[in-house]
Amino acid sequence: MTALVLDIVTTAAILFAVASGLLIILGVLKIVNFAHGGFLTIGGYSGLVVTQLGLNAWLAYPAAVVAGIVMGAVVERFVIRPLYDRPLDAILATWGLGIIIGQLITIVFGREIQFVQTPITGATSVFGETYSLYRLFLILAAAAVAGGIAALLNATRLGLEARAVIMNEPLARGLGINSGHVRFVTFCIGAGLASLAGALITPLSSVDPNMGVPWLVNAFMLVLVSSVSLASLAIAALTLGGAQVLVSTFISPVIGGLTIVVLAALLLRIRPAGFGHG
Amino acid sequence: MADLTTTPATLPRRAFSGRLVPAGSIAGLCIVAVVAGPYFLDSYTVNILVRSFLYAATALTVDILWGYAGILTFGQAAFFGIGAYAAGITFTYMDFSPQTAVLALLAGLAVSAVVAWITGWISFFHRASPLYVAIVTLALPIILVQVLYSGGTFTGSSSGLVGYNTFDLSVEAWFTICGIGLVVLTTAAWFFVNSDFGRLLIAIRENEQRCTYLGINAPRVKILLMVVMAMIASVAGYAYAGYTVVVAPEIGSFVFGTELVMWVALGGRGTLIGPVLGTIAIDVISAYLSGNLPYVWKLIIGSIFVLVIVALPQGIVPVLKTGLRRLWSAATRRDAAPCVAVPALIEAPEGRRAGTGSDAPALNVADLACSYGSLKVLEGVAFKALGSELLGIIGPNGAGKTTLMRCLSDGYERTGGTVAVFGHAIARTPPQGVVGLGIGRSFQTTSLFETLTVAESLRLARYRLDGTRMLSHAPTLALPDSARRVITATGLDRQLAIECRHLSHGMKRALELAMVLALEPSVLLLDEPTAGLTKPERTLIGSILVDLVQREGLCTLIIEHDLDFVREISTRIIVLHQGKVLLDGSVAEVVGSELVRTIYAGGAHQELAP
Amino acid sequence: MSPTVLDIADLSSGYGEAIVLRNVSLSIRPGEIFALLGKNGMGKSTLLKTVLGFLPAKRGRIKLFGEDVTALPTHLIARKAIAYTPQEQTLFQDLTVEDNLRLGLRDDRGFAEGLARVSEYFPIVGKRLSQKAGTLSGGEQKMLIVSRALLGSPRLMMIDEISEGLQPSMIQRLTEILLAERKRTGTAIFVVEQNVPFAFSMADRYAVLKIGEIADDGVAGDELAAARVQDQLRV
Amino acid sequence: MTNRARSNAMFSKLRTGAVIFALALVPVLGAQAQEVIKIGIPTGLSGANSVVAPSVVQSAELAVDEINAAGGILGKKVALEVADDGSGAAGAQKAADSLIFQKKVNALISMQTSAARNGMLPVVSRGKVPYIYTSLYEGRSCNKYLYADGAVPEQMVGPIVDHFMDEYKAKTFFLVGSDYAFGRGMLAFTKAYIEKKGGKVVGDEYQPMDATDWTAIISKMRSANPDAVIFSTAGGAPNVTLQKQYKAAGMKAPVGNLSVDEGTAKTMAADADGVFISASFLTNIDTSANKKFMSAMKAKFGDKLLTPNDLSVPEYDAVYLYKAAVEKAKTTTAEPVIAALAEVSFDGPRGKVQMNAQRHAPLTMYLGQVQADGSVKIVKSFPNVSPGEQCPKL
Repeated sequence: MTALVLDIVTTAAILFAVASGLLIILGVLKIVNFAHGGFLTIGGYSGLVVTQLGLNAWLAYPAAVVAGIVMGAVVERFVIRPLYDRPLDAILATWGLGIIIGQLITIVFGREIQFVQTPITGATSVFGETYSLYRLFLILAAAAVAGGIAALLNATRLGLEARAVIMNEPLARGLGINSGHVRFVTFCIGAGLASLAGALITPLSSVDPNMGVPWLVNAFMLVLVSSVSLASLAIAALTLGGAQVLVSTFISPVIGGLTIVVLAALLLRIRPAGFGHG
Repeated sequence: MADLTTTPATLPRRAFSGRLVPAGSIAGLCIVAVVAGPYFLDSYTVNILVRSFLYAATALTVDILWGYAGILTFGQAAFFGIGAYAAGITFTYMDFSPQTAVLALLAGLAVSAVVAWITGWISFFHRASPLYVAIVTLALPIILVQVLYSGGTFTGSSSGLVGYNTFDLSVEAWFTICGIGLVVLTTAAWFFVNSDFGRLLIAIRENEQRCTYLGINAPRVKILLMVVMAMIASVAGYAYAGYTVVVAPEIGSFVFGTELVMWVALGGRGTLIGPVLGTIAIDVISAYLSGNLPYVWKLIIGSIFVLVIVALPQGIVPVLKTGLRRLWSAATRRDAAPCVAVPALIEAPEGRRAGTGSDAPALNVADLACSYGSLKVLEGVAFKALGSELLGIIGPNGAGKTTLMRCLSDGYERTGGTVAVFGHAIARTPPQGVVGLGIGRSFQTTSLFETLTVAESLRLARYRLDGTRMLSHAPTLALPDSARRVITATGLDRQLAIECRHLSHGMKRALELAMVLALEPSVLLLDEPTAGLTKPERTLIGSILVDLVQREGLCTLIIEHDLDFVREISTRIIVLHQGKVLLDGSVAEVVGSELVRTIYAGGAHQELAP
Repeated sequence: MSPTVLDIADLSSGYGEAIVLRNVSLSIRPGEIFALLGKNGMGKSTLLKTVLGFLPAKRGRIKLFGEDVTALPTHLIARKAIAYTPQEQTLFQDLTVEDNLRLGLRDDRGFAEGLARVSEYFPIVGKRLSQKAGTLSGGEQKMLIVSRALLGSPRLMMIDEISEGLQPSMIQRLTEILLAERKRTGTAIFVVEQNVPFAFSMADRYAVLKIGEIADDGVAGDELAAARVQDQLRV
Repeated sequence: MTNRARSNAMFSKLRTGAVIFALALVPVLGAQAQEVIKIGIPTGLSGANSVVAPSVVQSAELAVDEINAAGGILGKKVALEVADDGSGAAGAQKAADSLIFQKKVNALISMQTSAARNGMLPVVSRGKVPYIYTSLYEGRSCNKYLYADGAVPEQMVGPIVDHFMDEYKAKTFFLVGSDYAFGRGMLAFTKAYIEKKGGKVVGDEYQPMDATDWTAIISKMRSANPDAVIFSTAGGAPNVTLQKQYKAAGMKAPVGNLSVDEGTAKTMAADADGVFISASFLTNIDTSANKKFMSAMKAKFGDKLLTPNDLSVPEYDAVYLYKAAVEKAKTTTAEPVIAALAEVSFDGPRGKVQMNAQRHAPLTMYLGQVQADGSVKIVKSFPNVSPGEQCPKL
């Protein structure tokens, strides 16, 4: 039972970390960033570079954030900016971008599956259950991501301007806020978060040039049902991620893989606002 | 009478019949090419092309859904997969025979039709966001693949099924069959999208909301289209399974679904030929190059794709086509687009108007309320309106005038109260149903179909009453007398072949009015029909309206800011203020009202000069 | 001589192909209160939106403090020491009163000083800082809007139909505050109104917009003008 | 950027693309120049098998170098054509199409996933080329053109299960596999074998080949609390992720892994510490043939050498077996070569290999245990284990 609860909480933490970057980009830019999978991959490979250079495994996380931000800046400038008025095309273009990122990584790192060192290894005992320490660490990491985003949004001028742009962009512009700049910074941060999430999940498995794609769809679904609210995202990750763990454990892991997608699609049909209020 | 005609900046669009012969001859040439192909091509290329043809057929269905009807779908891969697995499973467990071959085909068609219907039912509902269908169709292949995985040994899970017996055909025979199939399909698709029905699809893509207010059940049209396209994709998948003797989850996967969309985007969405050529070219080139430059090749495709989406959203083929056409007209010094015939306007049969002979008031509104969250836009609105009444609705900004129009024409809008049209309550009826009750509505901001011609727009308004043709154009266009009078009075009858976006603003307003009248409504809701018009144009529209109400006994509600205009044409005026009916009375009463004056001029606390 | 605050020359503008404003010219001098009057749908808000760059000018030119801003993006125009209060959706309903006020300044410096100043005009604003703006009453929301505009001590205020739906006493109070503020900072004020008495109670000059064109203009002081304009605006 | 500048930039990009196409076509057109014997290697350079595929290619390269240095086959040089099959059926079909019909290879010799092999077989039948499959696999894949020189369950399962029952007194087993032909086939045999020996299978679970999250299955294992567990996933990512997550979860039951090879074990090192594997090849085999092979590999690849393993060494053997068969048949024509393949043998690093048991080869099997540094210690050996009934009809 303890293990099941831990599985649910850690799975939700992972999903939350993975989806948060997508969420803030959708919130401010109103664009679904299908290159999110590519940014996750960049994060995974940042971890690989750190491993290959023989550096401290903890450095993978700042390295991933920096790599994501740099990549995000380039992408926003050349691909996203012309597509603000064409949200469906933006989905396609960012998907294409994901392919480009995957191929560039293949060219640089090869297409084989590689492994990244883990900063925390082993297991610990939680209420009498032996449980992976790294998965427990991910709960902390997700909480830190959530805290970081909340602090950024609520305690900084940029966060205030971003919230203003989310709520009413014309009015924000009328008050002298450069919404283009807000978008740019938000996209960079979103990309950095995605990349960080990629670095966080790789020690659980491995890196390969397409590692981000399987995460993309679940993250996308979670973000849609949370209607651009961080709290709703946490709820969505817990409930849908929890449902996934339950279905995987008690029915079949294969059907479990469907849980989030199916539940989210149905939820949106019944209640277009998802977990958000509206 | 003033004339709204302006000289159009561009020539009318080429007609269907004018393009029939070239289309036929191109199709013929293609058939010759696929029959002769195996004699000229090496066996590897022939081999690859069979697969490309099947992919191209599937891409074609994506193009019709996305390029024409505006439904961005990642789900056609799933239907391809369903068709393929129907064949794979049937042939593996029941062996191959002519009977099982037919059975597998029918099973694939049936399953994909049912799945498509369910998908459509989930995706297309009144007021669904266009992103939602993309989400559902994105989920579809993911679900299919997981279902295939969970099928264990029955579906072969990750390995798929292989080595079953199948059609005993040579590669060359497959080439010819698939090639001819593709040409026939493309030609049929060409007739389909250029038919009256094809125009309907484009109209739904461009302005679905307007379509529903023309009484067109857009969700149903889209579901039907999705079912048919799913069945076509399923046949392509079936042929794929028969040809390759392998079915694996990859062919029904999300990645294949996105590849189809990429091919369509690169070739040129909404061009049919673009996606077909694009798919074949990319698949064949990648078969040759992926061995030598595997990563670079995919990188090139990805980069071109992003570039095309950002810089050339219409795709590559249309760009080439424009270039070629320019060359052609430069060489021949002739314009490539000749002037063409338009449908003949004829009289529509009388007497189909709803509510004729009914004793109930044309419109009976009781205790109507509408709120968004805590914001009450309308509250306790009640009034009756009869035939031959021209009711002006006035009130300051934010009084709830347009919301009232919405609540009268869409059963989902109001949050309280009842609306009855000739005694029939509109309940929770979507706009297309309310049109059936006899309500016709025009919009505050011109709401037309940019790339449709005037004649096509009018035909669209007749879809509810007259139906449409699937593969051709009707030679005539039946319109009721009222619509014809608007058209002739404004000179629109001379511009039937002009695309709406080239019309002047005044002409657009006139066309909008003519379209609403073509619905043969009994109750007319007009939201600022003269906004942005010049004085002579206003006068013309006003006189037409008065004439209509008097001659045909229409019950007409009109929102206007220009009070002089309202005063001239109305028989009665309702004043809305802060969501409530402030005054309901004759023109004289309202105009003379002190209350109205203060609201309009603001200075409630001051004595005003007379 | 200091340059004209706002100088609009031969401006045409509209939505899509519909032209709403035709060849409008007007100018506002430093410290002047200028009233633009007209009924609904005559193009008043369109004019403000065009000045702010929300709508592209189809023809003509707009100068702010002597600088041509016709093609400038909105946020750069908005940063030129002007304060704009649109007619609709004027507040961030889900942000707190404090956040709404902060957004009236370009950065957080000077916020405390500005807050102290506007709290003198509207004590309630200072007391409700952590409340969501959307939960304020209609009148309180108007106070918040005006406070936000005053916070940055602008050189030009553009106010779109602030009097709509307000109690007469509140309108009175508002007039006094705007006049006091002009006295304090010398700001020019561009009021767009349907409420003629309110507009005339403080304006120096006026213009009337009818179907997108200036139908009348003049000095606001005289009684005859008020009556004439009132007549032009009535039913 | 102005519109014109943008479109110029675009065209220059398109032009670059066109140049790359043209350059890429040159080798394609120039392909059928010299008379050589071409061996096609469709293998999983991407996807699940990408962990081992490069070592397979290295084995083949050494064999071909040695053969060419010794004068080739029937006086002709041997050339390799490597293609990526994406570790799946559809990719394998494309790869086989290209190798057989475009590159016109004389034979296919390759280690692939079972999915890829099955996907390729119809193409092989149509293209009529000999196909030696060099992976250990679930067995019973039978086709006129197919031979296999890797181990099958009959050869692999016994050593591990017997060891667990004898040394760990294991009664209950939990089986985990990838849901495809190999995983299912291997574990079906294992289950039957365990039950025949009086043990009990307390759970068997499958996940799709590309799955990397094993959380739910590990928690099922935890509650079933078996004496021993046996894994049979697809090679590469699923294998490594399962092993890692099992270890990280603090599970203690001994692990037998039917799909991990020595090379992969090495990359996992500590995560695979203590895992038992069953193989027909381990680098520590103490024979002169193996020592010679190992030093030749080191000499040829130096630093770039990927650990030779049970999935790559059969490729080396198979190239030699093909050479012997062609020399015996005195032609590369498919029919006679296929007949000859059963009759020839090769004495290589795995000892003497002859595919004379219904298209499969009796093999010497080793039980190995992965050490903390990733090396594999040989625990026991089992000479000349028969593959049992595989393809009685052929």
